[in-house]
This record gives sequence, structure tokens and C-alpha cells, in this order.
Amino acid sequence: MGMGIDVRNRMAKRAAEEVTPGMVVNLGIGIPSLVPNHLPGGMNVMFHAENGIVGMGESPVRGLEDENLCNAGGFPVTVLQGSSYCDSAMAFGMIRRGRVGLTILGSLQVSKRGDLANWIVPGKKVPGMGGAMELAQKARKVIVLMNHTDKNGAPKILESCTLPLTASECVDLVITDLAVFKVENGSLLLTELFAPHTITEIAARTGCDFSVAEDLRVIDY
Amino acid sequence: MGMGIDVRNRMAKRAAEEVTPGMVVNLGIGIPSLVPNHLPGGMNVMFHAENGIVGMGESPVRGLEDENLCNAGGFPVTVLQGSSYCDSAMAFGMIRRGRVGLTILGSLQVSKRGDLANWIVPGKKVPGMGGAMELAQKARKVIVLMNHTDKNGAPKILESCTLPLTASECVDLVITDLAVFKVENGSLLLTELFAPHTITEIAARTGCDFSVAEDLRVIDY
Amino acid sequence: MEMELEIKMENPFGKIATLEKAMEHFHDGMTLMFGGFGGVGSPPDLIDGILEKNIKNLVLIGNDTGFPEIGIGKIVSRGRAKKIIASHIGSNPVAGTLMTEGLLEVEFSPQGTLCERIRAGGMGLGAILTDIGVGHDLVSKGKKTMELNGKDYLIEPALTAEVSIVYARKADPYGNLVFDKSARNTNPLVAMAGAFTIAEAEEIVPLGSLNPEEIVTPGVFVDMVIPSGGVNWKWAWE
Amino acid sequence: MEMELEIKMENPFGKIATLEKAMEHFHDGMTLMFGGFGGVGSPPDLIDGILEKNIKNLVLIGNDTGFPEIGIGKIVSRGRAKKIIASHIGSNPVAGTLMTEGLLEVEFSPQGTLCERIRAGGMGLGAILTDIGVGHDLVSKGKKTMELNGKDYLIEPALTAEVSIVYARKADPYGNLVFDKSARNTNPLVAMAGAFTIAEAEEIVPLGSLNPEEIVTPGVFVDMVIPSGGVNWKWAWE
Repeated sequence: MGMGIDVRNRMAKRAAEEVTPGMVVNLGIGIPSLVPNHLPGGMNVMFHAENGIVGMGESPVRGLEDENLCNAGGFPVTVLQGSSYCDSAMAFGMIRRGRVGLTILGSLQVSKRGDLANWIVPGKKVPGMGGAMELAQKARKVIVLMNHTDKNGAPKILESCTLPLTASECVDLVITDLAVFKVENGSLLLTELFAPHTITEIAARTGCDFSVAEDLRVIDY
Repeated sequence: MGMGIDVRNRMAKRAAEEVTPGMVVNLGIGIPSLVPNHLPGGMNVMFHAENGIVGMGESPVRGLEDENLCNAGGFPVTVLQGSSYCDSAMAFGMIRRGRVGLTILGSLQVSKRGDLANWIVPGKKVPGMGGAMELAQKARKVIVLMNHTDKNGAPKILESCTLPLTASECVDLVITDLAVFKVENGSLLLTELFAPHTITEIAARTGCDFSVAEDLRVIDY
Repeated sequence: MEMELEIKMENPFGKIATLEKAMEHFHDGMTLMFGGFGGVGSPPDLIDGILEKNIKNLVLIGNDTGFPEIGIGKIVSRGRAKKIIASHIGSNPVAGTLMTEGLLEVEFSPQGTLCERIRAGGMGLGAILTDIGVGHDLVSKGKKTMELNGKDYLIEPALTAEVSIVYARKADPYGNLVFDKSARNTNPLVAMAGAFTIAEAEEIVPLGSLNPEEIVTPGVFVDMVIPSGGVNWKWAWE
Repeated sequence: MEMELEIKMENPFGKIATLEKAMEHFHDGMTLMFGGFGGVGSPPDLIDGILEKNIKNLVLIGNDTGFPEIGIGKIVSRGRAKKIIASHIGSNPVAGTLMTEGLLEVEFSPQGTLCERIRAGGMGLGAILTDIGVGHDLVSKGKKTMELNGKDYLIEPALTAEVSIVYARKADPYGNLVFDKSARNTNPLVAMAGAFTIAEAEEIVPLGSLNPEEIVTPGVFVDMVIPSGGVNWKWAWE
């Protein structure tokens, strides 16, 4: 990139723009976990974990981990002022009731209609859905952060997902290493691209058609 | 009576015999509330209230009532060591899950099959069922404490209840001012009578037939 | 709004407000859910605010109708509700009279079922299946039933409301709540079921002063917190 | 039993016991529900006790299969379970291998639905209605559906178990429990769903030393309390 910021953090930084003050946010593992690093200081955001935490802070200093204070992925966290613990049923009640404003998830595939496929690769990997279905169906906004193509270069944004769905028509925004798409009325709108990538390049690496926003933004951070 | 103990307390004292150590007990208003006075000292019984208390103790000294510590009837109580507060949903979860060992309720009518009618007098009094249905259906043992006849002398123990039922075939034991009946296999067994009442008198004031236990006990406290 | 607040408190989430501000969320004909059990744990200032603003034709959802001048009873007794979903009205004779005269529609729900219906609403569920009231004329009337593993159940639909009002012992600026003894009762359930939830708190404490382990209602479910003047009714036992 | 107890504690409810005593409640082929989430908050001594007693053909119910040598994973990895109802097995590759080889039956339930099914069991309900997974091949497979107010729902049946095992920060002699931070997770739900519930506690404190407001699981749901030796596994992040 040469911008002093790696691809993963660029994606996380873009996702962070979607976070508004006071929001309850649930982050998936991987790139989404980088999002908090890109929020303005002093922004009151409540990070939510499915196991029963509201108000997570940054990772603990090595050696100061608390085995009984971990996120849903099983990794040690800290909590901020105003945090609370609850049982996992209530943590999911928050999701189903629409009180979680934003979830940022990784995915294996996304369709142009916003279908999400991130829980199973038949015959290869059957990890189970965990809490992904609730988050995908019920968070008020669903953002997918993923590489534009898989490790073989095959598109992960498709006309229809070939992998079993986690939930259908649930994704609002897709942020890849190349571009940002909005899902609108069952089709994709390219709203942003990360410099130096081009629309042609993105079209070549995307498995379905998409519109291009009139005010297409080029992100150069 | 002449035994130095009034009728209401005699009934309560008999009911107290059904309480075993460690039991979770829910008491209705009225005569059932006298039961704790008749338990042996030091017996570990946990009194449960539908609003969300486990471990109630005796009534507070007048003037020391706490407006935020009341039983389900809205009257001030105290709590003992080992008590806990919960929301009302959990208080009823305890009942439905069968963790409440005993409930002692008042009633308007009871049938020989153990049907309970204690929530409504059509056209006269429509208070609503409150928590009576859950307690009647789900407490592991249901005892009714009531006068043998109504204020007009009409029997309250009947072949079939004439008032709408709270729950059917739920009562295990009926303790009146005259006698004690067990409900067994859909019929009544007279197991005890309070001195100086007689079987003949009880039969005359009961609205259905009943068997008499071979080892009929006469209670003279 | 900030100016009107007498409490000098940081308000980083904008949830702390005045009774006047809270009153903007009430209107005639609305569905209103309230915490409390026999009046214990019902929010006095919000109830008075509703009375003073002359809100009417309310559809109320809560455990009971309180006493005539205690808790939600103050609203019911003055004929401000057209309907209530509750488990009993026995402690408020005025409610019984209004019902008999056809001025108040009452939908009775067994107490534990009512609690679960409210909780289900708050948890984003559609309904619960219970065997309480199966075959019972009034309780099962108009309700779907289902057999599951050889047992019959009633489908008891979730309940939600446009606004929920609850009474808390303490609130922090995020709306985290703790309750006081048996005044907890239905409040944590009601707090989750409102599309907009207002907590009236005896005390508003700074962020971080509630132990995260002790918080009963996470502020996630609470949209507004107002300070309480405390209970202003005489209790039935007094 | 009393003699074996190292803790000098009044035992007025007879609930405080030893691991040996607790082990009498486990047998081959039983249905066992466990608290914990990724191993955090799972009871280490009870899990080791089950391993040492060589209990097998277990039907397990819980959030996940832990890690291979963490939490319930220790039991799963050794092939002691014939079936598990869980939301994911991703953190325990051995579970995946056993499943692929047909040695472990896995019933997947979405995490929040699983929590509610366990809670429903603990609360004496028959099922819950949720729209999570409606139309989803795997989740809706074999399940009844129902339309309610124009929306489709899945009927998700309640789950209970012969024995539930949970891990608590503190217990008192009545079995009242408090948990530690995110180690609470599914424990309060699992504690209610067992026909017989055993709590392993880091600390057993005298009756009256837990604040009644802070108790998360009332002892009403807890049949036995045993002292814990503490977590004896190395965490995935270590």
C-alpha cells in the first residue's frame, strides 16, 4: 500500500467509520477485532460479547490475563466503566431484540442480495454456527469484512452463494481488501474503492454484476 | 375447642406437619400465613414468594416495615440468612420446574377428585388467578386450608366444583376446621378429624362421599 | 434538557433526562408496560406524570392493577386505561367495577405465564409453550395449542410495548440498573420488553460505580433514566 | 461424607458434599448438561471425576465442545460422548474428526436458541418460538413451525438433563451461587435445567455471607455443592 497502514487495518478503519456514539457493537474474530483501534478516542461505544459481556475494552497486558474474563472466542479481554456481565441467554436477547446496532463479521461468501455464508464448508469444515445466525439476522446493521477473493483467487462475492447460508439477505455492507459495496434492494452498489485498485480490477475479481455509485469514493488511507 | 388454640391455628398447625426440612414452601394469604408459627425452631425451610423472594422470615416489627420488601400479597416481610431476590419470571420458574415442594392455599371449593376452584365467583368477584394456577398445577404437594362450609353452611367439598376451576386434580390434602382428607385415586379419604367433631357431622357437611381411614386419627390440639 | 437537570452528572450516553423530557414519549392510546407487583416497585413520578399529562385510552401490560391509590392503580382508578393485560385485579376494587361496567377490558394471564410473555417480548422471541392453563376455559380461549413429545401446550405469545416504565434503586448514565429487594419483581422483564424503556431511579450514580457483576438490567435495554422523587403514596398496610 | 469434607462448614441443608459423593450421580448413557463457553466456566474437578470414573456413552448438552484439553473437551476428545447438542465444535478439532468418523453425533443449535432451550427446560416451559433459522435447512430440519401474527417461527423444544454441572465463584450451604465475570455465561441457565444440579465452587462461604441482591442462581435450583480445586488446564491463549 505504502500508506503506512496494512490492508487489514485499512479494512478495519473503514468499518470503524460505521460506528456511531453510544452504539452496541459485536465484533467477530479476525479482522473485525481490529476495529476498536480505529475509533476516535473517548467515543462511547459498548462492545458486546455473546458469552455475556457488555462494555469490553482492549486486550489485557500479557501476563495480566484473567481466565474468567474472555470474549466469545475464548480470548482474554478487559472491561470499561459501565460494563456489565449477564448470562448468555440475555446476551442473545440483546441481539434478537434489535439492541445490537452493528455486527462486523468475517465471511466465506456473500451474495449480491446480501446472503451470508460463513458457517460451514460441507465435507471439509463443520464448525457449527455458534452465534452467527442471530447476529446476521438481528443486528440492526451487518457488515462483512473479508478478502475479495479466496486463496485460489476465486471470487467470494457471488451471484448466489455456493456454500450453505448462515442467513439470507442480511448483509448491509461488504468491505474487502479492494472495495466497499452497499447491498441495496437486492443488488450491489460499489460505493468506494481502496487506492490503487480500479473498477476494472474489481469487476474482474467479483462473481456478480454491481452498480457504481455516482459519487464513488477512493479511499487512500 | 377449649385447647387454648383457635381453629385457624389448629388448621395451620396440622398443615405444618407436612413441612419437611429443606423444603421450599409457598404460602397463600390468610390461614396459610400462620403455618410458620407452628414449625419446630431451627427447621430449615425456605419460604418462597411469587414476586421474587426465597427465604422469607417473620413479619417485621411495626414501624420497621420496608416498603420494598413485601410478599406477593403486598405485605411487609423480612428475610433470613441464605435468602435471595430474583425477578418474578424466575420465581415462577421455580414453581413450574417442580422445585417448590409444597404450597398451602385457601380455596372456595374443592372436588373429591382434587379439583381446585379459588379464583373467581362469576358475576360477583373476578379478581384474576394471579399465581394460583402455577402453584396448583406444579407445586409437588398442594394443601388446601379452608372452612368446611361456606358462610351459609353449604359444603365447600363437593362431588364437582360449581365454580370455575383454577386447576383440575391438583389437590393432595384438604385441611378444614373439622377434618383432614387425602385425595387418592380420584376420591377422598378421611384421615383425621379435629376433636370434638364426629364422622357423622363431617358427612353431613360434606358435599360428596368419602372413605374413612382404618387408622383414623383424632387431633386434639 | 441538560440545563433542567438538577443532577450534576456526566451524561455521556445522553440517557439521563428530566420527567418533562420523558413525558414526550407518552400519548393517548399507546401500549404501556409497567414494572411492579402490588404497587411495590412501580415508578411514582412517571405514573404521576402520565396522570398530569392526562394521557388516556392506555393499553396497559403489567402484573396487576395495584391498589386504588398505589402504583399503576392511580391510572386505572381514574379510567385512563381502556385495556389491561394482567394476572389479577383483586387488590383494586375500582378496576373490578370498571370492568363490570364495560369501561375496562381485562385480559387475564396466569402470573408466571405473563412474566414469561413479557420476557419473551424483551428477548425477541415469538412465544413460549407452557402447560399452565391447558384445557382451562378462560386461559386457553382463543389460543393456539400444540402437542410436543406427547404433551399438550398452550402457545402464549410474547408481549411488547411502545414504552416500558420501571423503577430502580440505582441507575448509572448508561442505564445499567439495580433494584431494591422485592421491588425488583417484574421490573427487569418489563425493562427489556419496551421499544423505548424509561427507568425512574431512586439514585443516579456515576459510570463505573455499579459493580458489573451486580447489574440486573444492562443499560443496553434502557433508553432513558430519570431521577425519582420517591414513593408518594401510602401503603395498603400502613 | 461429613468426615471427608475438608471444609469446616455448617451443612444445614445437606447440600455440601465431596467429589466422591457427587460421582454417585453419574452413569453410562446419561444425559449431562454442562456450563461453560469455550471452556471458560466449566467445572474442572467434576470433569476429571467423570473421566476417572470412566463414564461413557454420554449425551452432552452445552454451548460447545471446548478445546481438546480444556473444559468439556477433555471428555469429548476421549470419545466418552455419543452425542452432543451444541452451537459449535470449531475450537475442538477432535470433535470434528469424531463426528466425521461417525463416532459422535452432533446436533447443532444456534447459540442463542440453545441458551433459550436450556433456560426453557430450567423454567419448566415446553418450548420457545423463534424466527432464528426459519427456512434454514439444517436448523429447521425436523422441527415444527408455526405462524403467529403473520410471522413464521420455529418451535424450539426445551432441553433438560438428568444431571447439570456448573462452575461457580462462590456457593453458600443452600447452594446459592455467584459467578466470576464472563465465566457466568451459560452456567445460570444450565443450573436450572438439571433434574439434579451439582455446583463446583471455587469458594464455599457461610450462609448469610452472600448479599441476597447479588445471588445469580438461587439455591432452590442446586442440589449439591462441592469445593473446587480450581482450573487445572492450560488456556488456549497461554
